[in-house]
Amino acid sequence: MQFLTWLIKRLGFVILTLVAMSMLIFLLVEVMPGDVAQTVLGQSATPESVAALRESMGLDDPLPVRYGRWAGGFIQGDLGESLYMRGVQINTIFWRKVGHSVILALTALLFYVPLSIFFGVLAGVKAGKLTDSIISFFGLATMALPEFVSGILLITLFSVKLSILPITSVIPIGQSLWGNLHILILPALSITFVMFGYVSRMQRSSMVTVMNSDYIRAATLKGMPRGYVIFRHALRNALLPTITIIGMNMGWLFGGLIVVETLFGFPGLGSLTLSAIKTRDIPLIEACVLFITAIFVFSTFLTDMLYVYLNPRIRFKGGDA
Amino acid sequence: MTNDFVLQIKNLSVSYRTLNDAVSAVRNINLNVGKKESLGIIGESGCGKSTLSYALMDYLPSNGSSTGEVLFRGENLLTKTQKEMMAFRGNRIAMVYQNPYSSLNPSLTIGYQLDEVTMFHRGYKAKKARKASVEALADLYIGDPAGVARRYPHQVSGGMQQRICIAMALLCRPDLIILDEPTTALDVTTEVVILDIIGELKEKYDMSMIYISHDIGVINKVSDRIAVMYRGEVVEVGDQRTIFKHPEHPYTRALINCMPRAGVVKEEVRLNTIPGYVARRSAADTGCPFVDRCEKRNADCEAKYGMIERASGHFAACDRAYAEDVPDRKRAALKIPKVGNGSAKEEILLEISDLYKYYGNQHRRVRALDGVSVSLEKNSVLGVVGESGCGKSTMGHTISGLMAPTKGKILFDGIDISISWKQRTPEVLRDIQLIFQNPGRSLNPSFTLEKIIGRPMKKLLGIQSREERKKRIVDILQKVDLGEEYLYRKATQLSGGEKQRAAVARAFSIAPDLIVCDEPTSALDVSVQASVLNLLGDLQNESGAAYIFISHDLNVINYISDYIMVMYLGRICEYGRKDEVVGPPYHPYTQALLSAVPDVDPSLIREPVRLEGSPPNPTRKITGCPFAGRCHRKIGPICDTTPPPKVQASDDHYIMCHLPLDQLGDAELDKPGNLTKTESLMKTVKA
Amino acid sequence: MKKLMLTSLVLVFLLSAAGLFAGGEAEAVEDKMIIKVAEQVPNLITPGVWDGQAFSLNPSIYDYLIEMDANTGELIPALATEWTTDDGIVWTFKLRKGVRFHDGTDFTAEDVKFTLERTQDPALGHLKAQDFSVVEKIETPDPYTVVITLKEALPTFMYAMTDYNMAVLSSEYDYGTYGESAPMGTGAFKMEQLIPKESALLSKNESYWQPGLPKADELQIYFVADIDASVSLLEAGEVDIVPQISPTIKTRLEGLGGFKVVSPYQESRFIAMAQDREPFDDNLVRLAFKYAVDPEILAKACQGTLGETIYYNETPIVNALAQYKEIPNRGQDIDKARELLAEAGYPDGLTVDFYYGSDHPYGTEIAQTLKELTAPAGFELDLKGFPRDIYLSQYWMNAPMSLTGWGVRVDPSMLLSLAFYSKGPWNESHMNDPEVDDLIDKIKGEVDDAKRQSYYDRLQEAFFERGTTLNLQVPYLVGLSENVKDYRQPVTMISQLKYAEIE
Amino acid sequence: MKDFLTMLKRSPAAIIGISILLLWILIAIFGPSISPYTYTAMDMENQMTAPGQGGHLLGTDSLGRDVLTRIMYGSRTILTIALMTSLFSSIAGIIIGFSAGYFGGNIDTIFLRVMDIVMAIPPLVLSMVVLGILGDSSILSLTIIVSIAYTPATARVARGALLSCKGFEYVDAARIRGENHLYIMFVEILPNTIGPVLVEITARFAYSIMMIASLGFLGVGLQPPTPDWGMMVIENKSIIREAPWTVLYPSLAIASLVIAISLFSDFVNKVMVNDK
Repeated sequence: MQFLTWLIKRLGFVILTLVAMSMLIFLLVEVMPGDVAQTVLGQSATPESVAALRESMGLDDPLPVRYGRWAGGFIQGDLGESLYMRGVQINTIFWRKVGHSVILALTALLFYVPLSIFFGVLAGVKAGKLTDSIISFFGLATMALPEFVSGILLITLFSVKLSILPITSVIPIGQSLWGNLHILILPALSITFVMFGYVSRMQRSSMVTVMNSDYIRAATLKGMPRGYVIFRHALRNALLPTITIIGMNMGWLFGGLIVVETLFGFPGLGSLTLSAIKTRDIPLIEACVLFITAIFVFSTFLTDMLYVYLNPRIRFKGGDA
Repeated sequence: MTNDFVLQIKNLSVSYRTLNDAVSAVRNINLNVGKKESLGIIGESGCGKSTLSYALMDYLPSNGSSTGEVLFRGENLLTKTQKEMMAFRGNRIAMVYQNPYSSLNPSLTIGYQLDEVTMFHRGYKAKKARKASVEALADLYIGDPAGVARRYPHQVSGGMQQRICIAMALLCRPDLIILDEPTTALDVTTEVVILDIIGELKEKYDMSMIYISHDIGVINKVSDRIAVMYRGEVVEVGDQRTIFKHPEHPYTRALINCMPRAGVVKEEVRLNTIPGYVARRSAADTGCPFVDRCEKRNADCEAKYGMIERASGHFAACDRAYAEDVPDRKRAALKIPKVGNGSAKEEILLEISDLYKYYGNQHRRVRALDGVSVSLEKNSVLGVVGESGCGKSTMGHTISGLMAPTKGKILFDGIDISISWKQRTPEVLRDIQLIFQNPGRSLNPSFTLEKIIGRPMKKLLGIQSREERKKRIVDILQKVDLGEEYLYRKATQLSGGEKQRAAVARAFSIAPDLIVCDEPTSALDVSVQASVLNLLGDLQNESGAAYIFISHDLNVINYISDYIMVMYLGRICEYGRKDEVVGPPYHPYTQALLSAVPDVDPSLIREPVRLEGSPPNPTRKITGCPFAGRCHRKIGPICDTTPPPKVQASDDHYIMCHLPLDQLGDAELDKPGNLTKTESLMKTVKA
Repeated sequence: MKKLMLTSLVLVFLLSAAGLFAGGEAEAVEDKMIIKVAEQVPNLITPGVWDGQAFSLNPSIYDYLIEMDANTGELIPALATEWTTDDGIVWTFKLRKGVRFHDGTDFTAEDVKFTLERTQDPALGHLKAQDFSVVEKIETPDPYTVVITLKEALPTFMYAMTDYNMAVLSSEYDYGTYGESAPMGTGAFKMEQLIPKESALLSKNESYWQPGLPKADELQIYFVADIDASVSLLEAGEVDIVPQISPTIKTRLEGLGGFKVVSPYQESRFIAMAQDREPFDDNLVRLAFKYAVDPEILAKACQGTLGETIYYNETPIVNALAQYKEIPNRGQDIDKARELLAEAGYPDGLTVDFYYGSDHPYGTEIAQTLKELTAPAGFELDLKGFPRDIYLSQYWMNAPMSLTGWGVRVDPSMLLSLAFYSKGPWNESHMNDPEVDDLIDKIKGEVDDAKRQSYYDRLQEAFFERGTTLNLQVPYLVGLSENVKDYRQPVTMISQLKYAEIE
Repeated sequence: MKDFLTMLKRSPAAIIGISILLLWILIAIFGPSISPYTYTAMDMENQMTAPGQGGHLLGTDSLGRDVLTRIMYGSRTILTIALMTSLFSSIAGIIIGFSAGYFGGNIDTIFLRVMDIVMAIPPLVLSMVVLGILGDSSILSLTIIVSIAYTPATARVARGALLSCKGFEYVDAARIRGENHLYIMFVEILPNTIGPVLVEITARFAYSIMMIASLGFLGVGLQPPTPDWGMMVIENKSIIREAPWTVLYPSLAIASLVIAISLFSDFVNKVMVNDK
């Protein structure tokens, strides 16, 4: 019951955040200098035609009205019409790219989560030893490389020198991403590079904290084998902060996707966002940014739930004897 | 005899490599533990007692190394591999730690953590292991053991957690159990129960035991023999009474004498102090570890230093405890007149009436203070004693202005100060000072003592000249035995005792009328505690300030106070002059507290009153007596439903109890209604 | 933990394997002639509204009234079979019969009328609005005849029909039905599938009016924002045609073998100096700037050679056109430039804001090189680079100095009246020269070729003396795989992929 | 300070980090003045020359500009912007985070919610959108926007640092001495949060460099001819096969600087936070 109340409260907050965020994004984009109608009509626009377009786009309405119209459309699943590709409903292009990006992000997660947890735990268990130093430095180095630098390195190695993976992540016409999963590898690896350092360092430090804790000492002095102590006693507690980090960084991951997708020409949300920004396609920018933030909000929410599920201290809060 | 030893420690030394040098944590220790014997190890913090216990388990951090032998039934544990040690740890040698909460894995159920022990060491299958675990919990008088096994550690109370840890240690019926300060984190009334259980189970399972503590009183209750450790060395070993009555080593004697204990009060005895503090010891440092602080040292004492059997079974590294060539330092008692006794009443300085303080919101309201009325005379010390959560600190904080009370009035010199610091006048802020429990936290680590002590002077006394302030600071520093050279030291560069002296200096630097001392010595070692208590006594006597002295330690309260107030769950149980409170008639709770306090002198050990369970949830609204739920003298439903009346025992001594005065004496203990040990344990099983 | 590690390794392996199989799958397709193109246009195809129509997509879907022969530069009939005028005012176009739109409807004069009238729709912002504002009325005496009456004589009016913005639309055209998601015309290819910002699949129009065309069965167009990505697709054999490559890539492709690079035409980069504001209101300053420029360096910065791949002159007329008059370059002369500046009252030099589209090909190179080149003479260019669309919508036409890309107008008079006539709508340099205005008027109305050419000659001299523009001609380069045959793209910039085939 | 040096001696990683960082600072200060070229100077005789030839130590790019000189000038830009953003965001973060954490209650709740919302937009996306729409990326606008984008994160760190000190009794001692809030926050508490705050500043420094490089890469960062490392990478990406040095060296510069700062930050963390 208590959990349900918590869940409802939390969900309410998620919705509230999304509403506030949509306002923020709307304001951010709408308040920017430059006239949308002018941008659409471009160089040849006469004042009359600009005014006509403003009128037909409803740009002269007061801000709240415009926000209401925009947000109302969103709720009904109508993302609006692209400014740049006139007449194109954003819905018709948006979800395909989102799907691609989600697949890419999940692939990257599949790469870096096990890798960084494994090496983070290893470094944490071997804290202070050579293994630890090597893993830690490697983590630091990969974390320090911006995605585009590691991406270029990967391209040079796998595509130029070895020629085993494509430079560009283009989906051949008439095929879907599922038939071309190999184009995911390099982009996912470049994300893995950055995230690996971040997550493995987190995992290491939480593992070190846990391994130095009283209950690990107690478990060892109960005569439990080391491997057992690490897996049964330490890992679960040491994973908790890492899970939070991974969840909290989902938004960040999608931010990183912009760079990676641009570098590899991957047809996803990230490259869509950049092209929307470059073409000042305001409805599309709004849709992209709102979606990226929504991913963040929901992944935070899911992380919280997972955290609660894994952490009996929170799960049974208030259930004291 | 030798073959009977469960454990023989031979020349055991442990050292740690640090960045700069090697630190010798334990050195050259020789100890034996016989079958069914209980060895107590006493020492101040940093003396190496915990390191010793881990060295016995061959469990040292990676920068530690040990030499010597640890023979467990003839097998040298130090030559075993970690894998081989698994068969000993938790199986034949088990350990219980100071902090039960952090020693239990928060994300595994209690049952799981118990079961795995027998599953590994005995090869039990899950069902059988659980059965054994439930039995072990029942052994510890834990009610609904099967239910407890399904819970997580955070769902049970601290006392319960420690019982679970003990049950875990006993699962495989070890030959030796090592208890490392197992009750230090617990309240005294809980401690009593745990100590009882430990004693009982040791007999039941024929175990040998090593009990480590900084508290001689506790050690006395559970040990046959006592080893005194100082800076990594065992300086004296002997049976309990010999160590107390006839210590040979000056350190042992000094340590015993610096503990406040029953019958030791400021009017009569000045506590012994040991100058200086326990310094870290480098591996290169040899000779007598105590020589720097020893009052009894002479020119050739170091040459004769060495562990020698001074009497049968009594070993000591030095025999100069009572050496007469260096006379005992004079420890003249303060000339403090006993208050009350017929002498003229002082003016009232502080008057608290019907004080309430609630925390939290409507859903979860904690009643920290639940109607407290008390007054304090000028130039007197009111000791406030009670277990954790009784509201004593909250009271101190409302008086000092950290928070405003929810309801009620505090009159200070006729001014209403039932408001928080935000609204108080600078004069009131100046006249009431607060000394905190932990000086490491109450002195800003970034500042020098000049700034720490000088700031209140500037702010509250309005002394703008830095030179002027400096002069005064040096004066006050000298009063607290800190030299001028401390002026520019930062708080982080001081030892615990020095920090608390600096905090005392800060409080006194602006000549307040009232000082609230909130557990000022409980974070300190006994030898340092003594000097701070002496200092507080001296300064109070000298300045004429009044104290509200808050502590959980009845011995300390008894030593320093003029009046004592006993609190339970936000209410007063008993109030009166010190000698009246510690003697009959008592409130049943006072009686329980008094009986539970471990005493330094083994001959004074009393049969404790055993209370049921732990203090109830403070969020519950209490209609009757707050203590009714645990009271060994409970009369009946009246205790639960009606607030107890104020029974006036003398002019300034009253007890809040439904029982008539004549039934609140000592003798009543043995009357029917008081439980026997086992009965009381059985009654504590409330889950 | 090892398990996790293993799982992830297996995953990597599986993904790679999946990729290999996917690679094989593509080859299994039956024997169709497929031309694959990768270009940077995101997808935009609305005719008349954006430059991107010049890329492969629009010319393949739509037809024009008149086409240009890519080899000879002659006008050839397309949807119009003939066009006549007597005085340059009334124009009669005869239309091709039997042509059908992709939806099966017949192509008629109504469609032409619709297409032309659409240029004047204010809500659309048609790029040709100015050019066609000269149209007085459009009549359709029969379904295959269009009679256009102009407000004034315009002997070269037929050239306007070759512009890429003038793709002939069905009169039923509107955004909702035939807009960007389902474009439809009479062109050689039909749209099969369009994924905006990703790719387009076009198939052969079996009932195309031109017998034997198109040669390919299928046209695949990838919209790849990054030119390097496109080139890598070309190198990997994934595509056959990549337009708008840089000279460096040209060198690389030629070195690699298996590829060829063609340059169907040149584009202009106009460096405009606003005549109505300081400092370029003074012709001395304009001359000083002209003397400060070393065209050879400029050409090198664009990775070409002056006179071979890059051309430079001081008039807006490109050297490929017959109307061009050869005037030798004045050559760099820093001292002279300083002198002129001093004479104009700037002995210590001066600072000018220079606006340009930073993501436009050659934009950054030219801007940075100009800054370097003219600094010794005392010019300090404050570079203001913006993404191209921002530059065009916010700064262009309102800058003291700017750099803009211009496509080639087959008829220079169109360009002149647009960009150098004092009342011209795109007069970016705010040129206001009575003689030039007069010459432009004369050129537009003159029917006699020789006379017209003499006006052109005089006009170019005037530009050399006091013009407001520098014209750098840069090559438009297309990278092709070796087996592409007959890639055609005349100076109208319209690619004619219907002729192309894969060997 | 002495402890600091002692600790430093024992930490080879930190020595490497600090040396590289110092080297870059020296390069930023003196590099441009010892270089025979300016960052826009074009050597048309030497377009895309390999490192070491034609008097160009690290070669030239397609416009014949000296790569080394551009990297040296670039270090100036990137260090300045990164330093300013890390300082500005830290200062703003401290002010906001301290106020929220100190006053607690509703102020804190509102603060947390607002920060949650702002943080939900990844800093890169936020900066990109604003810079992209503004279309004008000067050093100033870049600094302001990146600072704003990072402020929620630093505010959270500052708030956490304050909360870890707020419970200390020296704060109570100051209160019942009648000190005002500003004194308590900035005189009593601030010096004790210097550890985590410094760690945050240094970490932010590294992040800023990556962010600025990434923005440059995406084409919404600084505009040419400003020698920005990220922009150098993207500018020359198309000639990576002909002139790999034009991409490689700026990439290495970014990587080495970020790694150096990260090593330094780790060290600060070790000295100032973990040891306490």
